[in-house]
Amino acid sequence: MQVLFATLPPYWLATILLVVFAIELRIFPVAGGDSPIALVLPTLALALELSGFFGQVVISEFSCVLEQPFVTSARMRGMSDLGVRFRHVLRHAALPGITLSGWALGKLLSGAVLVEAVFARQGLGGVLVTATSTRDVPVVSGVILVSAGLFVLTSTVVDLAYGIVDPRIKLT
Amino acid sequence: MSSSEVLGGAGAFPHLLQTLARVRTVPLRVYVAVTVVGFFLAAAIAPKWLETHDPLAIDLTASLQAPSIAHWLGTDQSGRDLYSRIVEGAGQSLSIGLGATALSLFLALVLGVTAGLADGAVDTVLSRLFDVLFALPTLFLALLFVAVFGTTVLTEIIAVGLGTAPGYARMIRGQVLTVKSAGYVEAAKALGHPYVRIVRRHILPNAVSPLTAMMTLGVGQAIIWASGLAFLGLGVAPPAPEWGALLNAGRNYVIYAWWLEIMPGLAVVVFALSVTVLGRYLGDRLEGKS
Amino acid sequence: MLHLVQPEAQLLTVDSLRVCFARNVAEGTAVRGVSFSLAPGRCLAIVGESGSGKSVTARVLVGLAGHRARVHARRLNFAGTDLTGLDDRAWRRIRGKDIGFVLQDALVSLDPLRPVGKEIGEGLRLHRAIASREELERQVIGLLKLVGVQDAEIKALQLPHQLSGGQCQRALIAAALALDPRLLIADEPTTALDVTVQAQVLGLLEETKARGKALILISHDLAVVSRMADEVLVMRQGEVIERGSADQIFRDPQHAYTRQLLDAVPSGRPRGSRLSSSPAPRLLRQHGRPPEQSAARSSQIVLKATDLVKRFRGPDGILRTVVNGVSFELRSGETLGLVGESGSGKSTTARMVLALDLPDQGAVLLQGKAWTTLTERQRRARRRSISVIYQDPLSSFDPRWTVGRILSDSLLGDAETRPERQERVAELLYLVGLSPAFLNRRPLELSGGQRQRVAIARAIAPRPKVIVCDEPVSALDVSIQAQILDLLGDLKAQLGVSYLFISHDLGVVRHLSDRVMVMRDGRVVESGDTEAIFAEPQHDYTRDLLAAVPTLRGRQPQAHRD
Amino acid sequence: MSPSVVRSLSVPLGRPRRRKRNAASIGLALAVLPQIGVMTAALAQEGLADSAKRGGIIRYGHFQEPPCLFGGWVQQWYLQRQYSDNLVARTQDGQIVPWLATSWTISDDKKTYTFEIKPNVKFTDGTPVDAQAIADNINGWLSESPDLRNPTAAPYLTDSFESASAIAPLTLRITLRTPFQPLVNVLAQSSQGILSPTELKRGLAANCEKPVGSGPFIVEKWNHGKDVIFRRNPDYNSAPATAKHQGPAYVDGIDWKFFPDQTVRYGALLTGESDAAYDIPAVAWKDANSRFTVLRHITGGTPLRLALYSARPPFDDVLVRQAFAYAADRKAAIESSFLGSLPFEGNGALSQSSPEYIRELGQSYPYDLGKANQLLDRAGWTARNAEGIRLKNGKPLLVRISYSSSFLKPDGEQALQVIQQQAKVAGFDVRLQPTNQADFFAGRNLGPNDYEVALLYWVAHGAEIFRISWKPDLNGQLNRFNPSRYQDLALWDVIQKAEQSFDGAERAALYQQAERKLVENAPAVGFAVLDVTLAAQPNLKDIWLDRGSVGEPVFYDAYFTGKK
Repeated sequence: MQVLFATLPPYWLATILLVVFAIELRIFPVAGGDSPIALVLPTLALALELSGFFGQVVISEFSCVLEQPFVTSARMRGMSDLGVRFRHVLRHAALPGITLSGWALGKLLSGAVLVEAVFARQGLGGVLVTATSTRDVPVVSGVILVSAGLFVLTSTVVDLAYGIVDPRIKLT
Repeated sequence: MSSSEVLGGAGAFPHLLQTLARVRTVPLRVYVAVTVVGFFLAAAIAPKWLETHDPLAIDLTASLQAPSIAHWLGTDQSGRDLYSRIVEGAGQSLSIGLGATALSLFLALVLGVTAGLADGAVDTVLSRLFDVLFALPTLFLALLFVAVFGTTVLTEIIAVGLGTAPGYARMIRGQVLTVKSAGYVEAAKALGHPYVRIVRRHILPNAVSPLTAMMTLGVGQAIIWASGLAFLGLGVAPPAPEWGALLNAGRNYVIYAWWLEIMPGLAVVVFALSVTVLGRYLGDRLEGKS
Repeated sequence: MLHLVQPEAQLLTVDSLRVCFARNVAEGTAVRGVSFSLAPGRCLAIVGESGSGKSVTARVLVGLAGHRARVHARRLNFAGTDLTGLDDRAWRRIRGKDIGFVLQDALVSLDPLRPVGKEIGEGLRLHRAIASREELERQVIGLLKLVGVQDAEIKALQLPHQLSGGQCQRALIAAALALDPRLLIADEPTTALDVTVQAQVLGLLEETKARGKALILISHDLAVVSRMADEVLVMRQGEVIERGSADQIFRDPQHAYTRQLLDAVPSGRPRGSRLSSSPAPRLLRQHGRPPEQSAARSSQIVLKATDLVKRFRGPDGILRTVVNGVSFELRSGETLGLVGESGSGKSTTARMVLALDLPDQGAVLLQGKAWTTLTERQRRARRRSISVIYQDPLSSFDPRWTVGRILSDSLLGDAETRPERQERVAELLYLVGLSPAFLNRRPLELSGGQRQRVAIARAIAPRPKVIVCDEPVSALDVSIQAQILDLLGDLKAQLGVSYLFISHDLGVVRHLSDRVMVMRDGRVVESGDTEAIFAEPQHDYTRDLLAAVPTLRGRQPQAHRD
Repeated sequence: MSPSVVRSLSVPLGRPRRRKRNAASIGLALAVLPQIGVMTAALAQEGLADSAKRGGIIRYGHFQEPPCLFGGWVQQWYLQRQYSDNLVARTQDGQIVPWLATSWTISDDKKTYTFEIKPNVKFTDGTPVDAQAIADNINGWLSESPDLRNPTAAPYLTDSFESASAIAPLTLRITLRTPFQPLVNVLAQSSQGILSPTELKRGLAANCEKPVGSGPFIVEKWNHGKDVIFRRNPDYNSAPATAKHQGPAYVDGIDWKFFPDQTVRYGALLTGESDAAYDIPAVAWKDANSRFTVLRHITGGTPLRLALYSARPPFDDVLVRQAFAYAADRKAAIESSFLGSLPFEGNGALSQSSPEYIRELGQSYPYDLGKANQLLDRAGWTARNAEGIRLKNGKPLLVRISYSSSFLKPDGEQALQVIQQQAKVAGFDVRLQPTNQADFFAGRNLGPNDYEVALLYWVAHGAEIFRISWKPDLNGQLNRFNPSRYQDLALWDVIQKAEQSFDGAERAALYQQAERKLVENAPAVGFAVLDVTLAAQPNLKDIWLDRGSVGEPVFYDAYFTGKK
């Protein structure tokens, strides 16, 4: 399932979501402007693919951690299966996912370029496409700066999150 | 373990058993994946064998037909058979996927290995560069390249290759660093082997072998990226039935002729899924996890 | 023993326990008909090598043999409860509360992301044995104190990696003892611990037993068992091959395998005597060079280290002196044992001798010529005269390479033509007691002992003068360890090499070494002839080390009777 | 000046007119009077009806977003129509009627036009709309100032225009060097909407962002990439004679959204998120007609046509041009690709809604493979290579079609692929060169050696477009708007004669002479008519498409029925 999600082209998914949920079922607005509900479909289109990647990583880590002696140890203290998964394993399994967040940002922005096109939304992605096709150097540099800034920001957040989840890492 | 086993008397038999066991445990999904990948490879190499219609032949009387026995996946506006077009497009899409991945990995290898092996300033400069490029959206470099050099299969390959290279370069650098500090590298050093030999015989092969799996994963992703470019109108010129182009064209009809959008998308997904499954399986096998 | 217990007062009864793993009945039957019983205040030791089924047996007792395991037993009774029909909920009530379990390797058996105190308190919380958070804290600290952890209040808040190995193991035991279970199962509780720490942990377990708890101790180390056990169960390939009281087993083993295990323990055995039942030393056919010298020590100094100092900058940025003024000489044909606990600087010394790290001060001379002061390029040609055997051979092999390739690669510059190389490789395999069938195996397809043999073959391939052995047997089962030690002894005799032999295991060092050097905190605290040191240790630390070594019952640790 | 590929122009009536033009214009002015009279008389009643019509904001889904809210591209005209007024308007049947000018006279030498300006009209910034303001606008269009120059008006008027001036506060005079009959048509196009001269002084950038006119709506805010918000001009008092009512608009405003994706654009209409949507996709044409109020306007000027590069091989040879025209079943290609929603146009010179259009030319060059082969053989393209592509002197018959994917709907791209496939049988190696909007404007794939065919259109009222398309390169001045690079001085002579003729019949005859010549020589081959379609929810009434230029939707008269 996660593998499937990971291979879904976001724009394709976006188109299908649009037709099914907005045009046929009319659960969500097609374009919807600024209302938060209008963000549901584009977000979903982007998130599903990423969730696939994260899912893969987290699940493989999860099964890996489940084999660890400290998990057995916790079981031997009488902890239930679910308890073990929540109290011990989840935290470990989240670590590689957190590490991936920085990488996901680049992917997210790329996906956003396409999904924005589908949902007729204007965002950084659209600006990027226009700027590159018109070779608008100031805007291109701006976009580079913004994404670099976002990257730095994400990295910082990732580091912080990592520090919280894994207290072994001390920020220096 | 008994001492006789240590002496290797029973060596051959368990080995055979192991091999047998391995063959038996190839999961079904791998067979399916092999079949799918095989089908698309065949389509890429000899599309004519698999096509039911001429993919470019226009039949204005059969415009926009839903999937049927005559047209398995339906027809487009000009009455062209969608199944045959997807088959025909496999060649371009796969060459974009493979070409872009190969290029990307090549670039990544050169840069990543250089950074990984070099200490100090070179590594610092290169890995900062990877970080900066990595921070950019994958499509960004590709967009820029296509915008400047136009859209042909070749530029598409280069564009996607460039776009995905920084990520791989980072991974390869990390891999080289890991392998560099591996015990067997030190063992070879302790044996007095020249550095070049160690790099060639130990570091490179071991740093690169995980890439085999990555390569297969990358092909699927590259096709998705390339179709993304096509989706933005920066794909290969029509009438080439490249998958991305089909997707892009199909989007306009999706409300009234869903198959034009769904089917090429499924082709992309099924292919990417299959190579991914295959890639992971091979990767696991290579790492001896099977 | 102080506690006399009536048979009917047995706490645990296991009758005809069979465990198989569903996948493959032929290979997967891990336990075949094990029976035993245990009374409170008694200690049962299950002894056996890896794969003998001892751990599976223990895990059955807490219902955690694995989801693929199929368990059959005629009787499985704990404190009047039939364990065979329990569902998961019922098992959970027993685990931790009635049966405590201590896993081996404490560092990975404690969740690395959670404070130690939380782990200890987990059992209390789960079984709702405490009323408030304050009480929980109090109890956790009490438990830590019980297991002899200093500064319990601080340690409770720390993460496992901030604690030493011994402290972790104690914390783990504390966690197992939290609910004061009637049965404590300890699976290899002292593996990977330094001897002094091992002694402390064993002491802790003894106290537990003295408090009237039943104890199941699982170990491959007979010396450990010897100290603790009232009864011993010797297992091999899933079967109990011998059981009896500890006294009987150690004094008068009935089964040949038990004897073999006992013989394999080097401590207290004559130096140089064979530990394994492997074939007697074979004559070298042709190792390119006839053994010029016998095992006799010559006066030629092959390796000389002078005042080695090495400092490393830690992750906190503080410079630490890891090796501080170490000097020694190694003569041709001699074995120099280097003993010390983890962190004492043994391995760093070894790396400097190998010139893999260069000393910050001092120098190493190899065969009388400059070594560490050369450039790597100059050193390269002479590297062939010194080689190394690691503790973990697996990581020192390129996982993609076959044994044949690994060995022929190590012959670089020695055997030029292909047939020559093939012949040499075959000879090396023969020397280390491996059949030619191994040529095409990859490291992952080898057992630990086989790997170490390949590592030895690789080390002797370039015909070195000196082999640095860095803990070459500490990851091996005792009987395999015996084989490898014998092999090392044989090779020394035949090839005339010198060993710098590093180990934390005093028994092993004593068995093999001509001279011994004891290291602590980067300094050599004592050195001299092996027997002199073991007989009359001068330094307090050496004495502590020796005292901590568990010995087999019936063998005098200090004396040599043969 | 931004390269404006797409233009339009209003055209005088196709029917022959009486020679006395001033009389005609007075007649027009009179003709408007009864309407005003009716309005005044029925004011009370209208007022009641008006209050029922009041209110609501029209959510309109448009196609593309231009870089500026006014300018030469039709995408800009659509917007400008909402906030500015023109000097004159054009009716559906091609008459020029009053707007800001209540009446006008033309001097006997046809070189002086005098316009009387409607009193009491103000730009929405408060500046009065007087003769001076309008003269400033017009002089600006034809000046060299990049802030003011009008990329649509300039190519029409540069050769004839002399000056514009206010001879009285409300009397405007335009003086020409040579007579130019289509002047009033040009003035009726939305791109010639009058903007506040006060605001124009802010410079191009500020005006692009928030232009100020005297129109029924005021540009409130342009959210780039998203929409333009228009607010009702409550003081509006200058509706054109073509409007259905006078006074301010009924609705409170327009939310003019940009939905480049047709699925989203039409989808939003389907779900009721939009009240009106531009450009109905071909696949949805039938469906739209059953659900919505559908408006359609076929634009005048050139049709969507294939301009064949006639200045070098292979299309320097008229035989090859004709062969290319015969080689593909363009009609079937258009009809199938557009699923019958868009008519084929075989006349490459002029669109069928132009008054001078010659109907029988619409079917010229029908699909005839035999003829195509024959012509190519005669032209010397006799050899063929392995793929069946014709060769001459070893060179393949390569035809590269440059087009912008942003001007051509996806359906049109399909049609091009059909042509590509069919022309191959005759031996043409047709390659498609899609180019994105920005690159296309930047001239990508449009250089002298970049294409054999360019797919373009230029919207106007009628044949006055010939001046733009076919003016030869005179005095070393390149006509950038002639992608065929076709140079025909005799044709140019005819075109100029037509422009200077105020005799409707004579002018039409001259234009038609040029038209025939163009079709015969085939420097441009017809493809499809260009249409403007709009679908509106049934509860949104009285939107109409302006016939003054490109068929801009006019929301001024629109109102919602029922609850809004």
